[in-house]
Amino acid sequence: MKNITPAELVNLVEALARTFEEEESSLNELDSKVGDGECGANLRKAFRTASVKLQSQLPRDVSSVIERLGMHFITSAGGTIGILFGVGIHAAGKEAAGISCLGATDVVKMGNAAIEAVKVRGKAQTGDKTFLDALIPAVAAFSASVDKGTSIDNALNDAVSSARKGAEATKSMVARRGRASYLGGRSLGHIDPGARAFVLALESAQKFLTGR
Amino acid sequence: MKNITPAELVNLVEALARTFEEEESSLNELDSKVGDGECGANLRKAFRTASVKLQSQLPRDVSSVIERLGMHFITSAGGTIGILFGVGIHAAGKEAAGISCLGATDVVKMGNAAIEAVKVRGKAQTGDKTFLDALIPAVAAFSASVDKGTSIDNALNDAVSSARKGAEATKSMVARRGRASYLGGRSLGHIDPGARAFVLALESAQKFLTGR
Amino acid sequence: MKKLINDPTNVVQEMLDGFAAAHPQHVRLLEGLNVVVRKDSPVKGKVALVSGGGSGHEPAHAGYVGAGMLDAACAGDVFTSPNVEQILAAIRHVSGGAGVFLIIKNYTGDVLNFEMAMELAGDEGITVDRIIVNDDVSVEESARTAGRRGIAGTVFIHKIAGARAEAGGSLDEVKASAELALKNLRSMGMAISPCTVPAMGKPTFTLPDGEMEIGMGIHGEPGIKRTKIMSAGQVTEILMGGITADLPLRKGDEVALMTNGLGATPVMELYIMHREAVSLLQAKGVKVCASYVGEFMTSLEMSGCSLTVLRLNEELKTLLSAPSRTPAFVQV
Amino acid sequence: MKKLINDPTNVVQEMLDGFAAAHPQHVRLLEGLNVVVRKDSPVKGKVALVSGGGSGHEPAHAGYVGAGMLDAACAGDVFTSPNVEQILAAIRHVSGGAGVFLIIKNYTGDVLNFEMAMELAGDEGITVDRIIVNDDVSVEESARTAGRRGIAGTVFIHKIAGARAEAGGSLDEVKASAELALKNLRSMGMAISPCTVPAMGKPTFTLPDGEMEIGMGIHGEPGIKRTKIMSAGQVTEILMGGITADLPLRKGDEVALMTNGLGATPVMELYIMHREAVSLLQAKGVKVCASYVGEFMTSLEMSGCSLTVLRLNEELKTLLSAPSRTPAFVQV
Ligand SMILES: Nc1ncnc2c1ncn2[C@@H]1O[C@H](COP(=O)(O)OP(=O)(O)O)[C@@H](O)[C@H]1O
Ligand SMILES: Nc1ncnc2c1ncn2[C@@H]1O[C@H](COP(=O)(O)OP(=O)(O)O)[C@@H](O)[C@H]1O
Ligand SMILES: [Mg+2]
Ligand SMILES: [Mg+2]
Ligand SMILES: [Mg+2]
Ligand SMILES: [Mg+2]
Repeated sequence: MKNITPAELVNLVEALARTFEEEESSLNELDSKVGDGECGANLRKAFRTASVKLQSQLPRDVSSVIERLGMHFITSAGGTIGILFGVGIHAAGKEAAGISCLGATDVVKMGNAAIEAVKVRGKAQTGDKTFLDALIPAVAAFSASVDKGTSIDNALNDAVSSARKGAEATKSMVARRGRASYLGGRSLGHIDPGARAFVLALESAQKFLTGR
Repeated sequence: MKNITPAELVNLVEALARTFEEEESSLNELDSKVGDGECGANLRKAFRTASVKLQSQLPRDVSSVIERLGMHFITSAGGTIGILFGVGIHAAGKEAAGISCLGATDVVKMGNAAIEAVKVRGKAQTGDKTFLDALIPAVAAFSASVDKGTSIDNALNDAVSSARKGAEATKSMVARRGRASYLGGRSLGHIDPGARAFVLALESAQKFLTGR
Repeated sequence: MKKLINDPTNVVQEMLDGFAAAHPQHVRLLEGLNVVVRKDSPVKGKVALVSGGGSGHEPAHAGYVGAGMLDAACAGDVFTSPNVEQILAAIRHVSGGAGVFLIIKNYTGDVLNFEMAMELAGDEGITVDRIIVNDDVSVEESARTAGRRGIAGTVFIHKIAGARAEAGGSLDEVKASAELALKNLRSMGMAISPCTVPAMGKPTFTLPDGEMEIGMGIHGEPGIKRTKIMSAGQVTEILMGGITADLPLRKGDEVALMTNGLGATPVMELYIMHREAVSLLQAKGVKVCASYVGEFMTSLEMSGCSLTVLRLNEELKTLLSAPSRTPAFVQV
Repeated sequence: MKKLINDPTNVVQEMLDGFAAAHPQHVRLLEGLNVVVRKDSPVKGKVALVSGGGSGHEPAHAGYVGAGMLDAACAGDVFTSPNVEQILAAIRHVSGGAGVFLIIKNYTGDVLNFEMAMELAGDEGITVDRIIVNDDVSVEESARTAGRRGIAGTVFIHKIAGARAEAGGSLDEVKASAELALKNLRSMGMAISPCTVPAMGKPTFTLPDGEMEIGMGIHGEPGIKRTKIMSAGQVTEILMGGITADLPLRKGDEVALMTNGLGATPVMELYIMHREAVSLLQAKGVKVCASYVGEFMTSLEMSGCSLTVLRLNEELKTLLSAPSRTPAFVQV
């Protein structure tokens, strides 16, 4: 996989914006089972406005694209998923600061920084039925692949399939954080919309990156 | 047909109360097509409370039973059908004042007095799609039968069948009075609930009178 | 039927009990009569205002009993005019010696019962006068109908007449102000879903998905026509079109505007409708001096709304803005 | 989906336009931000109160902006917390030098966004404190959940904190009064029909005929359990049972009682529920000193209601009865 440029990253955000336009109603639907039915709407709007904002003024380097993307989500997305995605993205961007050419181990560090930041803000853990349950296995799988010395493409593949499995596994979790936690046992049997959203984002990113 | 006593008249009111208990929902249903769906409820309550009131203190003569029944409807029924039935009954009772043994021609006079009083209060005419369209033909038929010299039983029979026809005919009338008039042409095709109620009352009275 | 009630035949009584328990600073009940009166009634020397009608229109009319508006509200059964006994008792109770003024919505049942009570009260020596409110433009004004209905605009009549009475106006003056308001008052409503009379247990009509009724009354009765569902902007154009066809408004006119929910319309939607109505009026150069958005005259759990325009002059402006303290209409 | 709206993605903006047009004597809008502020803000030397949350709960929170209650309300998208930008702009705008107090309903999104804005405002040198309202007893209080939700009782916090601020209380005093109220505040709700987020176009859940949900939040999310539909009396027993299990009330206690409609419940039914609630409390020897019946914190067109009890002491009584002039809460 070749190195990503700031301009490509901005295009990736546009690709993500399109993904969430397409998937808005499927995510709203998932959110209506365990929450209030607007998780998809929230993400659609956040990615669309982010893409518009980034396109209006191209940052110099990759880390500042990511940081700005995170900042946009933090300050203007509202809701839960918006600000927490923002917290994660922003932390990842900070981790990437000063690195002109992102390597596989940088990506692992960024992923872990994102996980840490989201945990601190949201006070959720593995198994609480949140997007962390897709994000954490994805980063772990990526990291393990990289440790085994596979290509970044393969590592990304592993990350995507682990994220999918992680999201699927939220079905059998009882929510302990966020709005779904009010449901107690009634949250069982439904995929967490945030986890599903993370899978969609990752799949979309993979498609974009490998399709370049 | 034998002469009616005040006590029998009170029993007749009880019979009417039962009729309107049974028919409440069918009348509400008719009223919901052209009005507000409570014509049956109104009459059920009015006849039930009337029966209770009359049973508590038996008046001396037939005319005062009728007058009191009318007064009860006027003062305590509320709604449209309640007070207008009351106006008619009350006028009929007044017409009967001083007559100890009601003959067929007295009944005709009472019917006409009722029609007049209702017309004055409610400002409706024949063909306006109200209970007058069952009451007027019923009184006319009764009167014609009596004029021909038939028995009071036969005259009552004629009255009932004319009332039925009259009520049926309201189906093809456009309402010009009461709540149904707001509907304009949309009131077509439905029987007027008040006319139907008058038929039910008359049928119930006939059954009671002939069944004594 | 899904309702938060106990016995369907007892809803009015229980509602009034809850109402009296909630608002003891404003009102009390006349025992056994379903009549709500001002706590301090009779108010000596003041013209007393009596209104009422079938129940199901809450907060009308009991919500408008209090200082600056009504002295009594008579609650009939659901959608059934109160009876003569109730109205007569209310008149007797609130009469403070300066006459009693009845505010009657123009429905056959209400008119018959209120006027009968008025005659009987007159026989007892109480001076009674009345206004018959008919603000609903959706019904054709013609000899072929019972005439226009009284709907949400009635609340403005309560307010105007109430302010005049509170200010010491005579019975004639109260009536004159009420009539002036009525001359300048128009309303029109629509519904997107029907309501269910508790005793009946099912809706008075059904509205298929994607359809709405225009020119609804407030009794669950069908409207004057049925159309495909439209946007808030289009609906407002129809309602405001009906109103202004009958009450031509000119550049520079000042009005009060009420956007009234029929019972199940979210507050959010009422404000969206209100926005449309204000901008239509502004586009005509009409100034909206006072806005009232909320549930003022409902139709059980009907979903939909009505718009009411009251054209103002100095007198009406003063009376409308006068203070009032009632359960559903507090103005400082 | 049947709604009186125009574009589903524009409902909040249009609603606020209508709101600002309706209530210019109380509020104005911060341009482009979906923030409603007190007309005379910033009020110099007064602690400023900021609240808000997702939209769909109207009249909350904009309806409580005005003298004696909030200085600003931030409106998020429907059921979505307002963003940090909005909240920060509101804080900056209303800050009158005596500190800013945030009233946050306990939802993950609201807490995250309000607290982030609070941190940023702190960095700018504005003293900000906050209370997190969690009055809903239907959610178990445990480490296994996000904690109890804030629902209709939040309006009492606006009122109590607002009155203290209006009376010149310091930031700490305002917070102390708000916390005292919160300690004595409990709510519980139920629904008989769901609501539809405009952007989603269909209900978040369905309730078969004859069933109801107990322990609803105010976001169309399912409740804690589903049961057969019950009478108003039985429903009240469940709700009041949940409340008093958590806030034991003793003979002689004094309370304020709010019976809050969720959006589509007829006023009639709210008063019937209120009657039941008052008599349950009276049976315990508890005195209901103040009643609030109506729509205070809704959930779009959800049908159902919540009960809120605020146990009073002298301080809370005085603050609750203090005057307020806001679009949805006028008290003299
Ligand atoms: N404390 C938390 N930590 C991490 N993620 C969370 C937390 N709470 C909720 N989430 C995620 O947020 C998603 C819901 O987002 P959103 O619909 O914006 O929330 P809401 O409508 O409840 O404010 C959930 O599916 C979950 O993945
Ligand atoms: N002006 C009138 N004269 C005679 N009968 C009338 C008049 N208006 C209405 N009615 C009768 O009243 C019936 C409806 O009664 P009711 O349901 O009590 O009226 P509402 O609910 O409209 O007050 C109609 O079916 C009609 O027969
Ligand atoms: Mg959500
Ligand atoms: Mg009727
Ligand atoms: Mg009626
Ligand atoms: Mg949400």
